[in-house]
Amino acid sequence: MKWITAIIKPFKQDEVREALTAIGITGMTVSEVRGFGRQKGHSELYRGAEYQVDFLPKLKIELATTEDRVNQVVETIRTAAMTGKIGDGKIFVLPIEHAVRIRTGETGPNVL
Amino acid sequence: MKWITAIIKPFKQDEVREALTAIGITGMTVSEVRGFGRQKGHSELYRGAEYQVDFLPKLKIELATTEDRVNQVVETIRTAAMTGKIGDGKIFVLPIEHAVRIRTGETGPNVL
Amino acid sequence: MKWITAIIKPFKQDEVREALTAIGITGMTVSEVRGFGRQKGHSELYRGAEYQVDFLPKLKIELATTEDRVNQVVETIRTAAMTGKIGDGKIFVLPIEHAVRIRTGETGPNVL
Amino acid sequence: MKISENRCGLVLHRATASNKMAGPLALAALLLPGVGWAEEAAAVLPPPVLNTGDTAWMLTSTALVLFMTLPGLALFYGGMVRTKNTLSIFTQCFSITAVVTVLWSLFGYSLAFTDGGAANSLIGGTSKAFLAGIKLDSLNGTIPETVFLTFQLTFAIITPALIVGAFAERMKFSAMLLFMAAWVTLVYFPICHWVWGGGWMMTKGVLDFAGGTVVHVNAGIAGLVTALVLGKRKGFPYTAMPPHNLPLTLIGAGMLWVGWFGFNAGSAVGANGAAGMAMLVTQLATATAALGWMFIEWMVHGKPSALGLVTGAVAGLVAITPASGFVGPMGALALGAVAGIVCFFGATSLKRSMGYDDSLDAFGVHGIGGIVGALLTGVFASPDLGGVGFFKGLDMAGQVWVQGVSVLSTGLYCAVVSWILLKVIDLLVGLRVDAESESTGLDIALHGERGYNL
Amino acid sequence: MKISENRCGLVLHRATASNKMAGPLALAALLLPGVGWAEEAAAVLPPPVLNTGDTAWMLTSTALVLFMTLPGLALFYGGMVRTKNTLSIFTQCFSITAVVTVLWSLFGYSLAFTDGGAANSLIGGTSKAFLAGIKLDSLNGTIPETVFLTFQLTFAIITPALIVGAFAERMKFSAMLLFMAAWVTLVYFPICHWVWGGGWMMTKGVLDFAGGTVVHVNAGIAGLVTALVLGKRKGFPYTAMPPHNLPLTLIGAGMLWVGWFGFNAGSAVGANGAAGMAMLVTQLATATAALGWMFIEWMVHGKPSALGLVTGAVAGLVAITPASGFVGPMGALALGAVAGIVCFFGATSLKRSMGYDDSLDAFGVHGIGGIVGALLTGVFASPDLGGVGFFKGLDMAGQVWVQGVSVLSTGLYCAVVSWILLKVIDLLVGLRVDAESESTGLDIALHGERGYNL
Amino acid sequence: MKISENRCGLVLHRATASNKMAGPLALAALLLPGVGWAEEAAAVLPPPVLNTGDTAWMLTSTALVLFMTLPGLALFYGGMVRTKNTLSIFTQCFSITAVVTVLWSLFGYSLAFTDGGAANSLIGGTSKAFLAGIKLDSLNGTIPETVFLTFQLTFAIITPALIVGAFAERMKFSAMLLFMAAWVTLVYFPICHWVWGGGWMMTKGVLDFAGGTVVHVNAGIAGLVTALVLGKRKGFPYTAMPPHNLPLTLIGAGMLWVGWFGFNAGSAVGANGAAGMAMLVTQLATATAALGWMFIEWMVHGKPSALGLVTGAVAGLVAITPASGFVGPMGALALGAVAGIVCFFGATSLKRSMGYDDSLDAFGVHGIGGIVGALLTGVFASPDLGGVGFFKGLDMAGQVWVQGVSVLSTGLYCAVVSWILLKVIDLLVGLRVDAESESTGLDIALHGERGYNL
Ligand SMILES: Nc1ncnc2c1ncn2[C@@H]1O[C@H](COP(=O)(O)OP(=O)(O)O)[C@@H](O)[C@H]1O
Ligand SMILES: Nc1ncnc2c1ncn2[C@@H]1O[C@H](COP(=O)(O)OP(=O)(O)O)[C@@H](O)[C@H]1O
Ligand SMILES: Nc1ncnc2c1ncn2[C@@H]1O[C@H](COP(=O)(O)OP(=O)(O)O)[C@@H](O)[C@H]1O
Repeated sequence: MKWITAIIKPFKQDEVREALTAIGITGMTVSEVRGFGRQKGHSELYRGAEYQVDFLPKLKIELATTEDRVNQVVETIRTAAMTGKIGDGKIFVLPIEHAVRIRTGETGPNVL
Repeated sequence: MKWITAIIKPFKQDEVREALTAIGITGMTVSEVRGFGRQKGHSELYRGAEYQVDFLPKLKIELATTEDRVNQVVETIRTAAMTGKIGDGKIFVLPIEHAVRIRTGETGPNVL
Repeated sequence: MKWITAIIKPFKQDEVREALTAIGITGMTVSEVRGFGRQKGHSELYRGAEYQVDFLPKLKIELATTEDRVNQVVETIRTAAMTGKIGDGKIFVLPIEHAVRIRTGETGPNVL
Repeated sequence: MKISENRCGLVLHRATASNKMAGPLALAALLLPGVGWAEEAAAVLPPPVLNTGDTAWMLTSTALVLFMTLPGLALFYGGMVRTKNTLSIFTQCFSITAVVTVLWSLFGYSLAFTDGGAANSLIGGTSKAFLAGIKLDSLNGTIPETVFLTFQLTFAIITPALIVGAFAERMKFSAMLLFMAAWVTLVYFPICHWVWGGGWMMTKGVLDFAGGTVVHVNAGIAGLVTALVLGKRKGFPYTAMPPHNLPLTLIGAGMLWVGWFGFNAGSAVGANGAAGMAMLVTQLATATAALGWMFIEWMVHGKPSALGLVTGAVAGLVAITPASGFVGPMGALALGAVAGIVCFFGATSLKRSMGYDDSLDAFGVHGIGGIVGALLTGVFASPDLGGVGFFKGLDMAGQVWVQGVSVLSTGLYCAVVSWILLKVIDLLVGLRVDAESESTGLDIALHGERGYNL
Repeated sequence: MKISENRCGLVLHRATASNKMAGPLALAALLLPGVGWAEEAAAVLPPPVLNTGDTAWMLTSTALVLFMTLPGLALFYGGMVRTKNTLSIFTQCFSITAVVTVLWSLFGYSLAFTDGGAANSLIGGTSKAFLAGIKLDSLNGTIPETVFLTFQLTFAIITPALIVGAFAERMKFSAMLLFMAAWVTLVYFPICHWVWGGGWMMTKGVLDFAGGTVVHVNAGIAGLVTALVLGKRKGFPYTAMPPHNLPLTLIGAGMLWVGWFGFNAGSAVGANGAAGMAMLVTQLATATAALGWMFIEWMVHGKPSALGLVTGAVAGLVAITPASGFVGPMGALALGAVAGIVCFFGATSLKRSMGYDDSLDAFGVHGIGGIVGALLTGVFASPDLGGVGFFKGLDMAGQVWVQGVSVLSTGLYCAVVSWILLKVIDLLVGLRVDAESESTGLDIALHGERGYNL
Repeated sequence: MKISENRCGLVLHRATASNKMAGPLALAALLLPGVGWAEEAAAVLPPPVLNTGDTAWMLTSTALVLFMTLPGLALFYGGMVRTKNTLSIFTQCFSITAVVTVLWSLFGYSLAFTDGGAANSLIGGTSKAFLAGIKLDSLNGTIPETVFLTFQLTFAIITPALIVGAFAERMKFSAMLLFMAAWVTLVYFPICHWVWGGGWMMTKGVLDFAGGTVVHVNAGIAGLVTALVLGKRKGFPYTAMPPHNLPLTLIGAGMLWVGWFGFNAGSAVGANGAAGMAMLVTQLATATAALGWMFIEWMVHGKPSALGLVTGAVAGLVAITPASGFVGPMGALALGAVAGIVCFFGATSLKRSMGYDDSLDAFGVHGIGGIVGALLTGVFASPDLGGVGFFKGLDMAGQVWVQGVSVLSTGLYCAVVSWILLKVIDLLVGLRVDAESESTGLDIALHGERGYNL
């Protein structure tokens, strides 16, 4: 099983969720994060002084999926999250060694 | 060393933390996340219109532990976080390759 | 490629970011988390009653980097985040199996 | 008849003082049977003097009505938008306040409240431009003219600020400033003159005690036109855009409710029986409107929402506004209930079926509520229903007809001029922010700030 | 004696006007030595006329007291609950306002403030039900009756709203609505009549200038009963339930403080020396109560908290309420300090040792503070301590005794009727939400909304 | 000249009543040509009686000015600091209110507003310490003395509270309490006496209607000294410290704006033409100052910010404060615009170039704005510019000179005494929290609470 972590632009949340639902993904966990990367931040004003904000609001989607679906999921997220402009984000895949559903104690792919 | 990520119901935070403390776990990191899964969201009202909210508030607990304690920790979280109702969440275990304590520079199991 | 997760004291954010930029790291993702560890919490007041707060605000920095830079990055974070007082936090390194840049579809080290 | 004597006496003072019928109450002079008496009495009445009690109440009312906009309305609207646009609402409300204040002192007050000579039925004159001739001891009736004009200014401020709700989350700040400056000049000042400054509606016998037509129908229609011309927000109506901070909205609602006592009871231009009754009926209509919306939402959607409850309350406040000098307590209870229920459908079914994006229901609540209130004023002013009676020579049908005419003329004039202004400004500077700014949010895109760094 | 003359003169006007002793100040007529003079003078005094200054202040006071509830109290309480229940507090406060307003106009005002004939010592009559006969020129003393009745309405609104603090985070909205409607009818209206409307407590000589007993003891006891009948919140007292948004609570505290000037100084029913002194002593007692709580918390817990400071302030406001027409400045300083310290223990040690879950300390602050204030009024009214003196024929011991009787009777009557009402409503619709709704939070479970989408 | 007669008449009443020139308006008696008339007339005028309208307005003004601090200023400042320090601001504002209230009743009012005998040009006496002799029927002019002294108290409260902005986020709470208690006693009470209580500045002819020098220059300079003595916050100016909750700041700004009507128009000590004009010019200057800051920020930084707009508004409110009884509408427009632009540079370039850490620009806005206002009062009071004229015997140059002297003396005296007090308190308890508390935040470190648990 694999752990997919995607950093995307926040306003893409609904599109990505719908695209994932469309390919049968039924679970994911998201959180608000702040990202630093190639995309420039912006300057903000405070009492007539400007200061630079380097961190931009991003959304992190984490989802566990089976080995055979990894490519499809990554591709789906990529397509749905892409605007073509800098700052679209990245997707990382990490290995999962073990998974448990709290409610039932099931393990392995059944957890998903 | 393993990285345990548990997604649980927010109001279970104290119970889980106490159960973990009881088995000698002294460190963990938690964050507020929003979860999408089998558990239905709810509808909300806005000026007499209803809309569906799919993401539910969840709590993510992340904790590093040694190989030999993984099962005990997973089982402890599971027991403490379980209500038996849908949406109780999942636990995932990922491999850790390296760990450092910032204060001392110690590495390996000593970090915990 | 490796996934570095560092839990640090929030007010160290700028120092760590600058230290990382100085060694050529151009991307990272941070989020607000709450930490439980050796560092004592504090007591808070509510209408003349005291209660214990165990979780302390921490910052989580996540960044993907190539194998050859892991040690340098870990060391840089450690140096910049260290105050020498309890609660400075930890750094964990996890394996990444696959990485994609959403904007271009590039994979591997080019993603960074 | 004691009451009408009192009120006409009051009006007479004001007319004598300012050599002009000005302000909401003035109408009463034309309307009530006692007016003949008032005219005779004028010969023997001493010249008007400052009454400290009336002045105290009008100073207070001025503060209360400004409080409705700053921070009341800014909170009410600012809590309802998404996080990324909350400061834009506040900035709009504060800057409208500043701009209208300046224009009012330069020419607005004069255009609205002086004699326009030949054109008087349409617009006032320029004799008080730059507030010329207004001194410490200038009176309007029993209060200093400075107080009267500042009180009226607060109405000129809140009216454009109400429009903000219709175009929230997508309009350029520069275009907004230009539009508002032009709109108060070409729409608000004239209509204010028509109804309260001696213009044609006043002569015709329209009953609009505190601004149901001048303020609410006017702002509501302008809002509708702006929403139509600007188009929908990106994602509307498919993406949910729930309020980012309802407690702010609820604070704002409380402030509007309380401030409205200054709006309605202040429109009596004195601390008298009319002010007391206006306060009482305002409270009653607001209560039944809130309950009306609450119960109907409970029936339709299964739950009574906090936002629904206070939206109903605002609908009631809007609807009782024109009526607050003319109806009795039981009429107010009925009027409020009707307003709460009608606005519920106005802000929901009507909007959905027509498909425009009136972001925060400026038209749904102020437009619809204002129309309901204006028409029902013609009903519940009836002495048989506890009211003070109709304009001289009118019966209920006639009064309702006049009310309808006032709504239609206001709506039509406002719609046409607003539409032209928007089109011209679109050519000049563009009305709408670009897609990226809209998605980033106006706070960072236009004002370089974020609402929260929690 | 100049002071009593003034005040009795004032009262006399009001009594003549309404043909009834109504309102807080009326009591003064019975209480002060100068009353004999007042009665003689009545023969020669002209009939009461509207005083614009008194009217201006009472219009303002009405706005201020409504402001205490909307949004003041809603904020004070709404910030203290957990995020998931904040809208439920606002909804309760707004809906209570609406429901009580309607009931007041239908029969509440009449039951509280008209002559009940044979039953008058217990309850008023129905002669003004549906606000019958109240016209633009009806007076109550020197102010329009509409203003007097709207002012009194704001007291009838805030009293049940205060109870909300005791049962926060667990009561059904429907049960809450039913309870409040029944409670104001069967508890508030009668007790209001007892003390201010000519009932038995008024005759007995109870000193309650602005509602220490009628409002605060009453609400505090009803809160305690509700907390006991409903039971504790899930997790209480083991789970910490810290306030979700203290800035909201602190805004609310500021609004309560300022609005209370309308509450206490408005209870003078005019812009006079009594109003001025009431405002001054209110400010003084609030200051020492805030400092009293702050310093004792600092000593006991090592830190002075923001919430403690403002809770002390509210305790002071509560305690000075009954006393604000009767004590002098130095008495107020002392009274406030005592209230701040006693309420500190009331909201902490007492609650903990008894084990009830008075969520936001409605009883701890309003009940205890009200009792302290009622009793100390009997002390600091003493002319030797700078006060205006006791009820005719009473000495300090006698006055304190009468004050104690009023507290006990109010507490007992309120407790019994509240308990019966709760039991009946529990049978009808159930009082408490189910466990899942409680854990989800009332905002989503009952109102279908979330407070924040930041 | 009708106007001056009115105002002198009014002043005369007050002088006769309190046997002392007290309060802002008193100055007018010395200043206007009609004063000779007033003195003659004194012989025939009846003794002053309570005017209910004046009293109503002053009761209201008192509530409005307290509202400026609680919760207005607490919000304005509290929203601008970082999350971890927001409660410390509220706690400071509330505790300052409580402490100053107690000191005012013990000796402050007496020192400021009674006759100091031989020392009268420097300080008042102790005849009204403990508010001795102040009864229900004590008058100050046409209002109860209780109202006058509570109104003046609200000025004594807000002045130290304004200083909070300069040392936010790093001062010990205990040191803050000691400093404020000492500062109002040794700085505010004397300076208040100099200008309004019969002291040397009053005699010299300083024009300070509502406290430009007494309140704003005074607080601004004290803030500057505190910022210098305490040193910079850790990280300043390299770390960005953006406001944690701008909506709170914007609510606060709205409340300040509205409350300021009580501040300025209330300083007329009655519901009269002077109050009306003060309200009008306050509104006008605030509007142009807001626009001034907005447009210059737009030019310099490319965007108009919400915080900029309201900071400009506050700058305008500050600057019109001394002038509000002396200038005309067009003068107010000009004065406001200048203030908005000058303060823009004061809070930005000046601060940056000097390098002190005036956290929330207490000096930048109140100090600079107060100086601008004080000096320009000497200009726009000119009858040629629509004002009421200069102090008897002075021309524009002379008046500006006197204004400058008042600014300098206030600034110098305040700076020296503030500096000494800070040094002494530093020795006693230490001024600044330790580095860890500063980095944790004052809320948890000093008050044991967190602002939000969302
Ligand atoms: N090395 C990295 N590790 C973790 N997150 C990263 C890394 N580089 C970038 N990110 C995340 O991805 C986001 C987008 O990256 P950025 O370089 O701005 O644009 P792009 O993805 O188009 O190359 C960043 O805001 C940050 O949250
Ligand atoms: N594949 C997944 N990857 C990551 N998180 C998941 C995944 N599936 C579910 N979750 C998380 O677990 C939570 C509970 O899952 P859900 O399917 O609703 O109930 P249950 O755990 O009882 O099966 C979700 O709200 C989500 O946060
Ligand atoms: N086993 C663990 N797994 C995950 N996070 C941990 C673990 N132990 C500690 N942490 C995180 O590291 C932070 C610092 O740890 P702590 O034990 O307090 O101090 P130190 O790092 O100096 O030993 C904690 O607040 C928590 O967020």
